[in-house]
Amino acid sequence: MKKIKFATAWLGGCSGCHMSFLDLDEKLIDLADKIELVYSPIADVKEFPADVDVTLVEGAVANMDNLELAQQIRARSRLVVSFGDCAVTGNVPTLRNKLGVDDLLTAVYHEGPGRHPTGGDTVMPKLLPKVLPLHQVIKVDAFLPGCPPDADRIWAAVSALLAGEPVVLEPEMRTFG
Amino acid sequence: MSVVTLTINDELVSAQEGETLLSVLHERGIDMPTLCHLDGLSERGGCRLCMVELEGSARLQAACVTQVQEGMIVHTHSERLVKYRKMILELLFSERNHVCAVCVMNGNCELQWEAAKIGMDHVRYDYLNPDLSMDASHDRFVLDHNRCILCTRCVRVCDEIEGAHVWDVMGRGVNSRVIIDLNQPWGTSQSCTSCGKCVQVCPTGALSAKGATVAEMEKQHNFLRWILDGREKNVWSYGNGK
Amino acid sequence: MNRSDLEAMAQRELQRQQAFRCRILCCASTPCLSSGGSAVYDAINEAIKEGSLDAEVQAVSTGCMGPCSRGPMITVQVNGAEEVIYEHVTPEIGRQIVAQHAAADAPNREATPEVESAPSLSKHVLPGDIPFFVKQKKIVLANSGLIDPERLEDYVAHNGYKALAYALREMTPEEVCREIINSGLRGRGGAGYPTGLKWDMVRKARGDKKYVVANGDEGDPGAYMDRTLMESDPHRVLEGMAIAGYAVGAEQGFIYVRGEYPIAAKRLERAIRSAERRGLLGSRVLESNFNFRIDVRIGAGAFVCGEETALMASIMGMRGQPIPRPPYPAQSGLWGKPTLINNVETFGSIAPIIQNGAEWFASIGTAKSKGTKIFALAGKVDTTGLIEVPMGITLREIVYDIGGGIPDGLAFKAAQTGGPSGGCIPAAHLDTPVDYESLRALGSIMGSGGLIIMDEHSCMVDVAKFFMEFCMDESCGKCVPCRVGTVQMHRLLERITDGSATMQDLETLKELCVMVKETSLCGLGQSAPNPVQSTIHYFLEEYEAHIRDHHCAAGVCTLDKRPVTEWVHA
Amino acid sequence: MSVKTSPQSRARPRAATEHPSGDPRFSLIDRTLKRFSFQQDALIEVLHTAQEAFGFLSDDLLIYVAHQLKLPLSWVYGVATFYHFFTLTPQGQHNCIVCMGTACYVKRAAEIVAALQQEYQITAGETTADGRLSVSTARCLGSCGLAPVLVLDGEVLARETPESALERVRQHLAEHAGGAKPETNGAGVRERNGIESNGGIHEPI
Repeated sequence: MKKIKFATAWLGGCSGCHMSFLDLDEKLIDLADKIELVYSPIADVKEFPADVDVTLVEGAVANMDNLELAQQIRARSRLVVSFGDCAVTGNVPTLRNKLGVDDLLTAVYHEGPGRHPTGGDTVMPKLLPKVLPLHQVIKVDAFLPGCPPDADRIWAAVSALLAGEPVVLEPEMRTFG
Repeated sequence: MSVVTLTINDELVSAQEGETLLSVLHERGIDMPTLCHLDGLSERGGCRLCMVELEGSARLQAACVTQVQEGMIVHTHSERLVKYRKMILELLFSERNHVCAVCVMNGNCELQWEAAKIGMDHVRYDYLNPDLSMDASHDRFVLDHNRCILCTRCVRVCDEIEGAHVWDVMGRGVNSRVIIDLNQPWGTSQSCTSCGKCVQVCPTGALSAKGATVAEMEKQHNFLRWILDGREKNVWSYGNGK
Repeated sequence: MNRSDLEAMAQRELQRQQAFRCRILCCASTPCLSSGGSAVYDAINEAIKEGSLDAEVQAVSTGCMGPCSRGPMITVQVNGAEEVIYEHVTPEIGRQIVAQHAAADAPNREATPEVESAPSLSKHVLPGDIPFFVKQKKIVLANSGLIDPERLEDYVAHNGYKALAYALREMTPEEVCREIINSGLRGRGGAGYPTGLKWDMVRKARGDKKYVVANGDEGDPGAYMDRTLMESDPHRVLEGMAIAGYAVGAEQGFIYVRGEYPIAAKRLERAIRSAERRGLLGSRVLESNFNFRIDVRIGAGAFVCGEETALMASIMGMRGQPIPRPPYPAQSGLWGKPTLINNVETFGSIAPIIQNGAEWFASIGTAKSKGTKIFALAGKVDTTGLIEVPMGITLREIVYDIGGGIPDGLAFKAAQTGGPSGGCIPAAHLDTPVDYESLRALGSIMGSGGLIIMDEHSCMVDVAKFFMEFCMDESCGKCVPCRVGTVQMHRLLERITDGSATMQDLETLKELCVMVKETSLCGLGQSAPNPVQSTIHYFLEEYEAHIRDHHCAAGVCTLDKRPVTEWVHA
Repeated sequence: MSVKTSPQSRARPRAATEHPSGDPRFSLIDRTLKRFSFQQDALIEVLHTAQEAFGFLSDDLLIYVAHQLKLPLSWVYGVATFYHFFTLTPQGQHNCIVCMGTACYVKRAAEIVAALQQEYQITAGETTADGRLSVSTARCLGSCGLAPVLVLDGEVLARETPESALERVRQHLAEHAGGAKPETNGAGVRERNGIESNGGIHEPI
């Protein structure tokens, strides 16, 4: 059987969803039989490959790099899943949304304690005016809420995806937070 | 009291005259999402989640403020109604900063649970991200406007059950806020009796008790029934209910 | 005072007026005052004084004459001659008018004014036979601009309180209701509910007390019919309310006046006091057993208070938030009692119906919309002002005949009726008759009577955004669809006008419109999507041009942003 | 102790018009209270009177009204903030209201607002830092025939352009450079030409 080309990506998030993914424990072994992991923060691939079947995206879209990667993922994946609350709702990263970007940077890097770095403008990816959930930037095919979604939720979603079925979670499995 | 017969989702149902449609739906075990309604408080009809279709009526009606009538034909879960309920929940989530992951009520919140139940798994509207404050000036309670959905259960319980009317709503539209006395810090209120009823009826993390962990944050509504039953039986009056 | 006293008062007043050889009527309505009307009035009075003409010439401050953009307006009545109407009158012109019409020494001098001899004056004459006047039919506004609104006698001299006297003596309450039902009169506040049926409902409702409320909380931007009526002919509204009180069995009335209308409130208060003094209101009205008191309540700036349940909350001193209906006010209104609420224009139509009969009224208008309607004609039209037209007149007649067409040689684009609850009607439908059903079929509503004409310099998306912003600001916040839905719809419209929208946003907007309309608690939310829906319906290509081509044909929108999906390679 | 009241001053008979608070403006409120027999549903009428007398509704005034009508504080505060007419903060010395009714809007009143905001660095609904000028917008002043309309300290300015409006405001402020407030009937509410200065003020979201 041809293996499903599977990818996971990490935008503006804390990696907690990926940690939770690893909590799949022994199911990871089953999974390894069915999928080929073509791109992931836990696999050292530099460029997002073409012709991916399923991509789980963790994290919100917070800067231009996130935005570019999100668009690349969309263009190169058949199915895109918002993986965890940051991708689904924006979650904690959006707490900065009530402040303007300039005020935020000034407060953190110029008025905050410690050294005040310079030159960040050219090195760091440009922040978006507001942190956005993934589906406001690209079309998303399924949503997997949770902060992080626990292993059971992830398994319920992933097994549906691998079986080619729509992701329909039980109410208990689709709460935010 | 006379009995009326109505049809709910193609099933004949009898009910007491004067009952609200919502209470009949609840008695029948039909799951009807609600946020502003709470048994024991006056009805408000503001959250619009319990909207139902009545045959012969062009408008949708909120079940909580609709009295049952003989021959009424009711549909509670048409495709359109479920879609509207989802949209209303999306609007509520977009309105303020409902970040469940960092909320004291995570896991016990009625808003969170209604969304999960109906399958509202993402919000298609812009999050408004308003800049809202918290008030932790009271010894025992905290008010967090970020989580408030303006259901006014706190206003009603304080007015109708506690009789203090500490709470009310200021402003209008999306700028409405629940307030204490003259929009002052809770800790400085002279009318608040610190009874905590408002905290118990709050469906979200807008009102919470200090010093409790997230797991302990489950709220108790049963006191309302207890007080109202007691009132009805005059248990607190001299010479009665000895 | 009884019926014959009333007749005597009318005769005395008529004689008094006829004693003057010349009466100069000066409009003292807000628009004319705003363009300097009070200085004109003062100048005319001064000129009369200087010429010692007090016995022959009378200056009267009246209500609105109609063509507000041409104000200050003056009408001159010379005994036995045709009226002459003057526009754009300045104090200097006012003095000339006095000189022209009155200072002539011979009382039986040729009556026609010699306009040719005073070229500077002739420029200010507005012929009385222009379509602006001819095409109108004044029933409710019959006295407006003719009588001094601050004098009860002047109203009585123009058949005032006759209808009340007749109803009290000759008709039972049931007959009054029947008469109103037969007249076909429908609510002038916008929704068009049959007035007589409402009255009959309140009449039949059980209650130890009942109330009558006149809704003068005219909130639509661009509408000032109700204000003009209250300012120009307050007694007509009071008389209508008293007849209603008699018909439904109420002894107390409230008239809720928008806070922005201090002159209207003042004139109403004064009118109530003088009517009470003469026994036309208060206890034992016209020596009958009917008691009726009216109190004025001043609004405090909330559009939602035009909604009847919110208005009642406001009268009871609360936040003006609506409550779900049923129960309707007719069953349970003010303080839980049966309450009749009608718009002031509706009350203004009552006395003529009682006086001339239901058949007469029903002979005016169309099959389902009877009588006349007052519109505040404004926007890009040559003559703006207040007009009263028979139902069924076409929009084209209003815009091109009465309004004199679009200025600067531009093309008509749309007519907006019904304010933030209405819609935009495009040129293709200019020949639609104006009545409740036709306007509704076009996706707009009759509304309270705002009629704004737009030319090609108006962007329809921007217009929709303007009204949505209004609704968003005025939403009371009680129900979620209106409170948050209006904000989200406004955001989407903002995105379309700043260039950052996608076609998906347009779909989201359409879907929201339907939901907010169907789930909102009161009329404000239920009708807030109307301007968006009607502009999408008639001007979809404008929306699409904004989104796809970043092009605003009217040149109004900035369109300087791009959707987030286009940022990466921009 | 200097704050102690002397017996003499306490014994002095109070003039009939004098209010116990020492501020005669409270008598105006009391008169309205009495007219409505202290009924709670007169709240809005009483707040109207209070604002006319004092120019704005301070916390102290709201407390006074609440106590007199035996209403909860939050109720009174809720009502006072619901209606656009009531203001809880002092207004500027001069007041400029731009009508944003549909007719004025169609004739580009928004550009006038933008020009004023740019010139005085405030948004509509605010008062300049020096307290000289409040700029606000109104729903509709009902002078649609004269659109676009603005009201500067009670004076109606008709058919203005952004440039001409700015010029009129600048000139007006310069003429009253001494800081004297133009005459008003009661603080805050001007009734000249029939347009009330606080008419339909709204604050942008």
